[in-house]
Amino acid sequence: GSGGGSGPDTDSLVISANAIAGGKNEQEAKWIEEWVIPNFVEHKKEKDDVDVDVSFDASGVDDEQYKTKLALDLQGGSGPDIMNLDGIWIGEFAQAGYIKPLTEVVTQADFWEGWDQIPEAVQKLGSFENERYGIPAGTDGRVLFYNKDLFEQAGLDREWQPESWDELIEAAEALAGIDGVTPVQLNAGTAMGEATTMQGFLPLLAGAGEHIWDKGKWRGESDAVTDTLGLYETIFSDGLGDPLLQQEAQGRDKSFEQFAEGRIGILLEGDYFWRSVVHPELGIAPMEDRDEVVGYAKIPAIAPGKGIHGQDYASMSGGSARVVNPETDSPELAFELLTFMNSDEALKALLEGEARITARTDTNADVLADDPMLTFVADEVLPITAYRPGLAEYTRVSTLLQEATASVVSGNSAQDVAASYRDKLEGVVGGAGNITN
Amino acid sequence: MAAITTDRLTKVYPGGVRALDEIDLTVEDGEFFALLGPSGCGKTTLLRTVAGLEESSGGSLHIGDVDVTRTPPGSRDVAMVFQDYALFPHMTVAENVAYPLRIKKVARAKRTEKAAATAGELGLSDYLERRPGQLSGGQQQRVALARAMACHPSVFLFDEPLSNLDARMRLEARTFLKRLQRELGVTTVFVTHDQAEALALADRIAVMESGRIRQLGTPSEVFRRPANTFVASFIGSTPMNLLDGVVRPRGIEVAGELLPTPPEPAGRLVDGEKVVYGIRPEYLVHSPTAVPGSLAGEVRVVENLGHAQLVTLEGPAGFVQLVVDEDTPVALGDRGFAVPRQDRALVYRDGELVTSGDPTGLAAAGASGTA
Amino acid sequence: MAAITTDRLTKVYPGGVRALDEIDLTVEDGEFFALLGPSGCGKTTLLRTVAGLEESSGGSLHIGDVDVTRTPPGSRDVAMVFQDYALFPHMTVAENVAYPLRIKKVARAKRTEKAAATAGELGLSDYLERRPGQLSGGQQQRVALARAMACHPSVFLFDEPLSNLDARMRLEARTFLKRLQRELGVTTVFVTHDQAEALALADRIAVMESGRIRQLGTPSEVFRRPANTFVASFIGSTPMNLLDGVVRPRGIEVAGELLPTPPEPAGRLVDGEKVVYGIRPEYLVHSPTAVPGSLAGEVRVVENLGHAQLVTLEGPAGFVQLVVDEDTPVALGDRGFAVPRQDRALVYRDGELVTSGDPTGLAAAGASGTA
Amino acid sequence: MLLIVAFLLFPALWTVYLGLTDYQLTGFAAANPQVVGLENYDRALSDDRFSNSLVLTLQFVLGSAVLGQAVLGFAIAWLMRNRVGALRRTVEALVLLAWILPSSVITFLWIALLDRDGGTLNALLNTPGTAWLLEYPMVSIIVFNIWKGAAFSMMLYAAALGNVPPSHLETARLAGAGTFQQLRDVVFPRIKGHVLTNLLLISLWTFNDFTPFLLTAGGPENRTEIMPVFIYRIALESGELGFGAAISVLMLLINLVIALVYMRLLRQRKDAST
Amino acid sequence: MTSHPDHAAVPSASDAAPVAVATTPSGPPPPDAEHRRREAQRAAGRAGARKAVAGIGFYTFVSLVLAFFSLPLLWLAVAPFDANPGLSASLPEFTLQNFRVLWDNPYAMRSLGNSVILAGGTGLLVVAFAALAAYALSRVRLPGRDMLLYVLLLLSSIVTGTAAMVPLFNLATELRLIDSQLGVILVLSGGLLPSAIFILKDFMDGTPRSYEESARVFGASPFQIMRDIVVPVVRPGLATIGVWSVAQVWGNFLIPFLLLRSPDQYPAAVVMYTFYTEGGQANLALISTFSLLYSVPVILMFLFVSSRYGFRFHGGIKR
Ligand SMILES: Nc1ncnc2c1ncn2[C@@H]1O[C@H](COP(=O)(O)OP(=O)(O)OP(=O)(O)O)[C@@H](O)[C@H]1O
Ligand SMILES: Nc1ncnc2c1ncn2[C@@H]1O[C@H](COP(=O)(O)OP(=O)(O)OP(=O)(O)O)[C@@H](O)[C@H]1O
Ligand SMILES: [Mg+2]
Ligand SMILES: [Mg+2]
Repeated sequence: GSGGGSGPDTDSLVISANAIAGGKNEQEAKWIEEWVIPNFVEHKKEKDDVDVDVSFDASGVDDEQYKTKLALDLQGGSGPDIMNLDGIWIGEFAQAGYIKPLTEVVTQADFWEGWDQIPEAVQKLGSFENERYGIPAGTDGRVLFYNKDLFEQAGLDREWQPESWDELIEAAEALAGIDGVTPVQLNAGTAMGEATTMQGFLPLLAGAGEHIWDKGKWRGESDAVTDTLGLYETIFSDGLGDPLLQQEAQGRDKSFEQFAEGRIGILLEGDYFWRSVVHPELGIAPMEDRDEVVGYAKIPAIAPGKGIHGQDYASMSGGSARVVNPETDSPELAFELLTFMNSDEALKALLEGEARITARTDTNADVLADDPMLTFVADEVLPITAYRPGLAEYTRVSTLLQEATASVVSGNSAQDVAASYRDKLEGVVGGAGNITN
Repeated sequence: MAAITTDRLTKVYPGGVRALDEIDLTVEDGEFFALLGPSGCGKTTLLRTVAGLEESSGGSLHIGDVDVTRTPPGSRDVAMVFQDYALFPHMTVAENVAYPLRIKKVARAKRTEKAAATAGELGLSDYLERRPGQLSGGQQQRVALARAMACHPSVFLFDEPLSNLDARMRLEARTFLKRLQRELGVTTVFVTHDQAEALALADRIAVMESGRIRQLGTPSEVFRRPANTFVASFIGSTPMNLLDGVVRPRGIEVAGELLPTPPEPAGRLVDGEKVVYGIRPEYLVHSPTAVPGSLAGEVRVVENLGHAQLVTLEGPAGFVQLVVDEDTPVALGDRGFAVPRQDRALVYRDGELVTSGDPTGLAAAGASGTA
Repeated sequence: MAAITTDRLTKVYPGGVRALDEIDLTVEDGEFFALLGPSGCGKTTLLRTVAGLEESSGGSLHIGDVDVTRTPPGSRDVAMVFQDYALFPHMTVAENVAYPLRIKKVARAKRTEKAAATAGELGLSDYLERRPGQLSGGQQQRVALARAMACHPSVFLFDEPLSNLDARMRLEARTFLKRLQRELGVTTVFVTHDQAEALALADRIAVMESGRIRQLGTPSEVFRRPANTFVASFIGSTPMNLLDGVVRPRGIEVAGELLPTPPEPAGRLVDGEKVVYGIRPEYLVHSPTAVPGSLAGEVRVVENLGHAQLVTLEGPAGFVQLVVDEDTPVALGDRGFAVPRQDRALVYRDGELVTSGDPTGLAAAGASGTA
Repeated sequence: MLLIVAFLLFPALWTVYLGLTDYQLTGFAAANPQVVGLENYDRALSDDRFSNSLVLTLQFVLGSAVLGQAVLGFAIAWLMRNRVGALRRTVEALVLLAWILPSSVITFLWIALLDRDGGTLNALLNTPGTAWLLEYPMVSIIVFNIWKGAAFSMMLYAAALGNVPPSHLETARLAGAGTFQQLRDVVFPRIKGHVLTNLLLISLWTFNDFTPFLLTAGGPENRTEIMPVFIYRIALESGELGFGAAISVLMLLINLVIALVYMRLLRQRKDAST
Repeated sequence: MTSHPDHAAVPSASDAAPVAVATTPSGPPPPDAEHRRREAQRAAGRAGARKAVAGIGFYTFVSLVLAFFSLPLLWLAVAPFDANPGLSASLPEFTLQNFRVLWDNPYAMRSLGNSVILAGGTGLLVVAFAALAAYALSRVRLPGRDMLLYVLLLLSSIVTGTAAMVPLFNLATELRLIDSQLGVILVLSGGLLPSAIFILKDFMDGTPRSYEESARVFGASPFQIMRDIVVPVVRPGLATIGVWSVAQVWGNFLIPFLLLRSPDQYPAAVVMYTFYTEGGQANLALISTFSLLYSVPVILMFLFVSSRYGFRFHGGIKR
């Protein structure tokens, strides 16, 4: 790794990701250990006849904790050679000088043929201020999941695609008639953490027509912000959502459990929910009849055509990027490994035939074919999706948004909450000059 | 004031230890009564059962005419002074003395006054504002007494009240205590393992051994005529010499020497039977030259008793101790002869005193004699 | 074996307490030496300074011919028995006794054997595998002794070795200790505040008061001729009567009664001067009828001493105590008269004994006499 | 000693220094931190969240440590003082178990216990649907912390009660004193030193206890955002290490005040007993 | 018993009757004897009732305490054997599958071993250093020694907090203690020592000096005194501290996570976090099972220590 290889003859590299065998993101961990490393070593041997020594620092913790550890490593001038960073960390790490644009680290950066396979929108995941810092590893999209059985029970169609927030509310009101069922689960509050922002406020805000960060400024008390909070108000004050669930530390887990038990009608989540939560075998809240019961629909704009860029629908995407540590001893080799990990072949090996949205269009075309849901996301959602700003302040803004939704859920009016959100925002982003309405 | 009567009072501790074994005892009204015995014999247990701090496992207990067997300690009208005095270190002397009154909800002014008066009687007036830690052992003991006296109980119970004092203070406190009890006239039971203390202070003594009373009587009864070898070896500032002997027609043969039979058991011994011949060191007269009917030996230890000497002779009868006048020269290694005072020698058979058959002699053990 | 000599030995504690004030003292080789005095007089400090546990603030200390003033305790070849015995609670008796040998790196087999032998001498063979907590007080004391003996030191130091035992055991242990020291012949210094213990055991006694030695002599010297009123009131199982008097041509007037002047100070008293007339209770003879030259009073307390009685008279001279034979009837409230044995009365002027000017009388205080 | 200097003194002082900077883990401020003097302190003292968390922490410490652990621990120690055998061993073992189990495990136990839907407590009390952690968040973490920490107080007081001479209690009983009077007049004055040691340690520990975060994540609506949770969020979730360090120092100062109060009481006792 | 006016006066010395004459209690009892008897009986009755109430109260309280302390543990006993556990302690669908899965996990079992190393190492270090320091502090009269302890205690509260992670991390980096279990042990020890010293000092203060002094007179060196006398005598205290610090380390996540690199070295506290999904959801089946495994060693240690060495405080500041 950086700070000294194991010898003059063999270069050594360290990969780090928040993944571990037998635990969190097990698949990725196994892939790195069992596929990437041996294949890359062999590949180098064959190609250049050099021995490389690649190792993997596994971990399986909260993202914040993983981030903290990486940051501590990097500020001390050490750290792994290749690391997985969440897309939104790119900015703050870049600002701190922990990572550098790929072109500054590696001469060959722009000449990787894989770039062509990654859509512009997805490339933003690994970029900051129009510079590429890393290669996106994968992405996702947010949709509305719903329970077809419950819809039928409520007298609604099993196939559903709302076109506006009003239609969403209508469906919810119909669901409200069923005993013991929460019509909508819209994440809110601080206990949900980033899920509130990412699987709640931000996609809705995009549907109301705005980005939280635009042209160098943060959104304050804009109409779209107020409207979005207004939707929360409608849902939670009319008994369409469960306010208490939003406050529980394990609220999100419980919402999954409840959805799987057929006690929630509509749920705004990412495709992760489909793959890892209600998956009949691998899920943590498995639904044996997932394919029959769980429906999905794009998140509607407040009204048709009122979403960002005049869209009818909106979504948000996240995902991580793999980055080269600028302090690495062998940047070219590291970049070679990085591109190796992002090759079509490698990604397919990672998925082992399982469906999952990758950053590469060529790969997606093959692997998603069998999964209608993920195809749906790749084809219909990704083109309209948006990304969070990768800035150091974002975390704190996100916290403010969480607090704002919590405040609405507990009964304050959207108007008042929006105003007080703006006030607090000033303190967080360094004054009114950085805020726009 | 009240007498204390126990009837087959028994205490068995949870572990199964039978600390009191059917104790029958009457402590007369106004009497100064000592409980004496070796460590672990049940003295403290008896005292605590009287106080109500331990519940009896059987039998009954009266104080005055009232059956208090099941009465809680606070309602028995007794006061107890503990071995460590149990003075509350955070309270001043005045507060300590007034404490029982405070618990009895006596008004502040009244109790301050009463406490000051009681403390004054015991010469503590100058120390009222001090804390126990700032007092000498003797003063502490008086504070504990004052506290016990403060609410005029009908019975005082003392558990080894003097054993924490140093030798000199113990003597002073002893005299003081005796005088005080005489003046107050309150029924008092006190526990000690120091026979000298018991002899000096008590009107009557009960000598206990493993939960039973082995002898009960006045100090001189107990001292002069211990009812059994246990009491004999326990009482006396120097323990009684207890020598194995065999009854012969003209005396008792001890280690080959024929000692004259004491008058009392004279007619009650059977020729040839094995007995124990008991004689106190104080009643052996020293002789530097051989005398018939004496115990011979070599001087092994000489201990100075102040105005006298305690001499240990080693001879055929084993170790024999005798008290010799301070002016009599005795040197280590000398040969010496100890001549018993015949009227003070006692004979024990199977551990029990052989008496003239006079019932008072036997009655001393078990029944409550007159004081 | 070795003598102990101190030369102006001084110990000032950090707080400024002068616990030893220029002590000059010689303990002869093989002597059994007692340090006696009231609580806080510096006895323990002196012992600990000899052991090396306290560093002296001034003066010097020799054991044998070696100046050990600055030698660490482990190298002084002394053994100390603490008041609480300081037996290691986690070691068995055998391990405790063997501990000094272990420190001296004696091989395991050898030290086990030696420890067993020493313990055997003290009758502890049956308890070798027990822990101290499972022993009675007397047994514990013997273990502490055995441990001290195990490495054959040249000096034994005992700090109140008997004070944790009950009254009966104390007597037995006393005799045992005396015999043991006699047999071993090791120089022994022991601390006590019990004068009876000191008199009974010691070859010589040093009586201390606030860091100074007030008298030094054999037990009978100290008992019969206390050099000052402090020692006089401290020594004796019943304290000496000290009565204020005025010198008259034909005797000493005490509370209006003329008592004959003792022979010794006779020529050294000035007519009309104030003195203190000292007489032990043992040397006062009781008379139920008035006798000239006697102290009169009413019987206030009678304490049974076993074979005698201690009677307290209250009269014009205040309280006077006397020892009366057990057969003499004395009742409370009687009038009694105490006749001094003239040859045993002492006279103190300004707290110091008035002597015949015979140097031996004075020499008892301060210089080291013969054992 | 070197260990203490290296791993205690040195990091502590460094933290104090960090508190004077605007250091952050990421972003521009990570690249070149500026010394901003007392600005962090200024910010903290005028921050509602700080004062909120201070008030909560004081409630938490007072409720769970001073009142809860100390009182429950004492009560158990007092009632068990004369007992021997299986009952006492069982009680002590259970109480101690709560103390030694890792906090990440016991939080799961409590989440399961207090769960809204299938929680054992709701089943027992027949109060289905009560979300204890939401409706009574502070009470919940206080009870939780009592459960978790009572063992220390229990052990300490058990030892302390062993030092109360029975004769003192009995003197009071003979005078007719009831249990309350015995505690007030005899036991408490006697074990004051232990009480203060106990309070000092458990207050300090509780003040620094992060475990409630695992139970409530500071919520709902920051209603359980006690100081360590606040610091965790500032330092770890927001990466504002300078600010976090400053708050740590403030926390230390508050601890100091508490310690001084205790020591004052201690001194009073010392004066009183000589 | 209320006061009795008729014997309030102390008889003067002059009218004290000779005690030898005993007054036999014959004839009718004095007028207030009847009153006293009733009073005593009533008191006895009241006491009986109060005792019954106290007995009921005692057992109620003990039952409540037992329930309070055992209820939460229920889940730990049930969930690991449940095929599909939720947060409710319901009757399980019995399975041992969860244990199988953990057994096959590459880190789970090993992490328990690592925890033992870290906790054991820290425990030993803390016990050893705390014993030495507490002994020194207890025996040496240092001006301001108590103050020093308090200051250390307070500083330890900073160092165990989150905000000190940068200094600790950089310190470990400088000392090349990253990815070393020793580093974790040292850092953790630093934070635990003050409390440990504080508690142990009480034990030391409670040990009679005469033990050491008698060993000194025999010529024992300070080391020998420590080894032969002090350590065995304060063993319950050492055991307490040992268990306490082991429990502290056992549950500590942040420090080992930050300072260790290779998952092979992770202790159980860190590995426990791996049983969450990429979305942060707990895999309750594995977590409950692992919780049980994770708890067993500390419970065993506690049982061992408490049966072997006793588990008691001497406690309290003695002045
Ligand atoms: N609380 C208790 N539980 C069980 N056994 C006890 C208890 N208290 C005393 N004993 C036992 O009862 C017996 C009598 O004890 P007690 O304290 O009355 O003796 P003592 O005569 O006062 O002795 P000492 O002179 O040592 O004070 C002893 O064998 C003792 O071990
Ligand atoms: N470590 C110490 N620091 C300060 N003063 C001390 C210390 N030890 C003893 N003293 C004081 O020195 C004086 C002599 O004490 P020492 O213990 O020698 O008396 P003692 O004759 O052995 O008394 P006791 O019979 O009570 O044991 C006392 O006034 C005591 O308060
Ligand atoms: Mg007793
Ligand atoms: Mg002493």
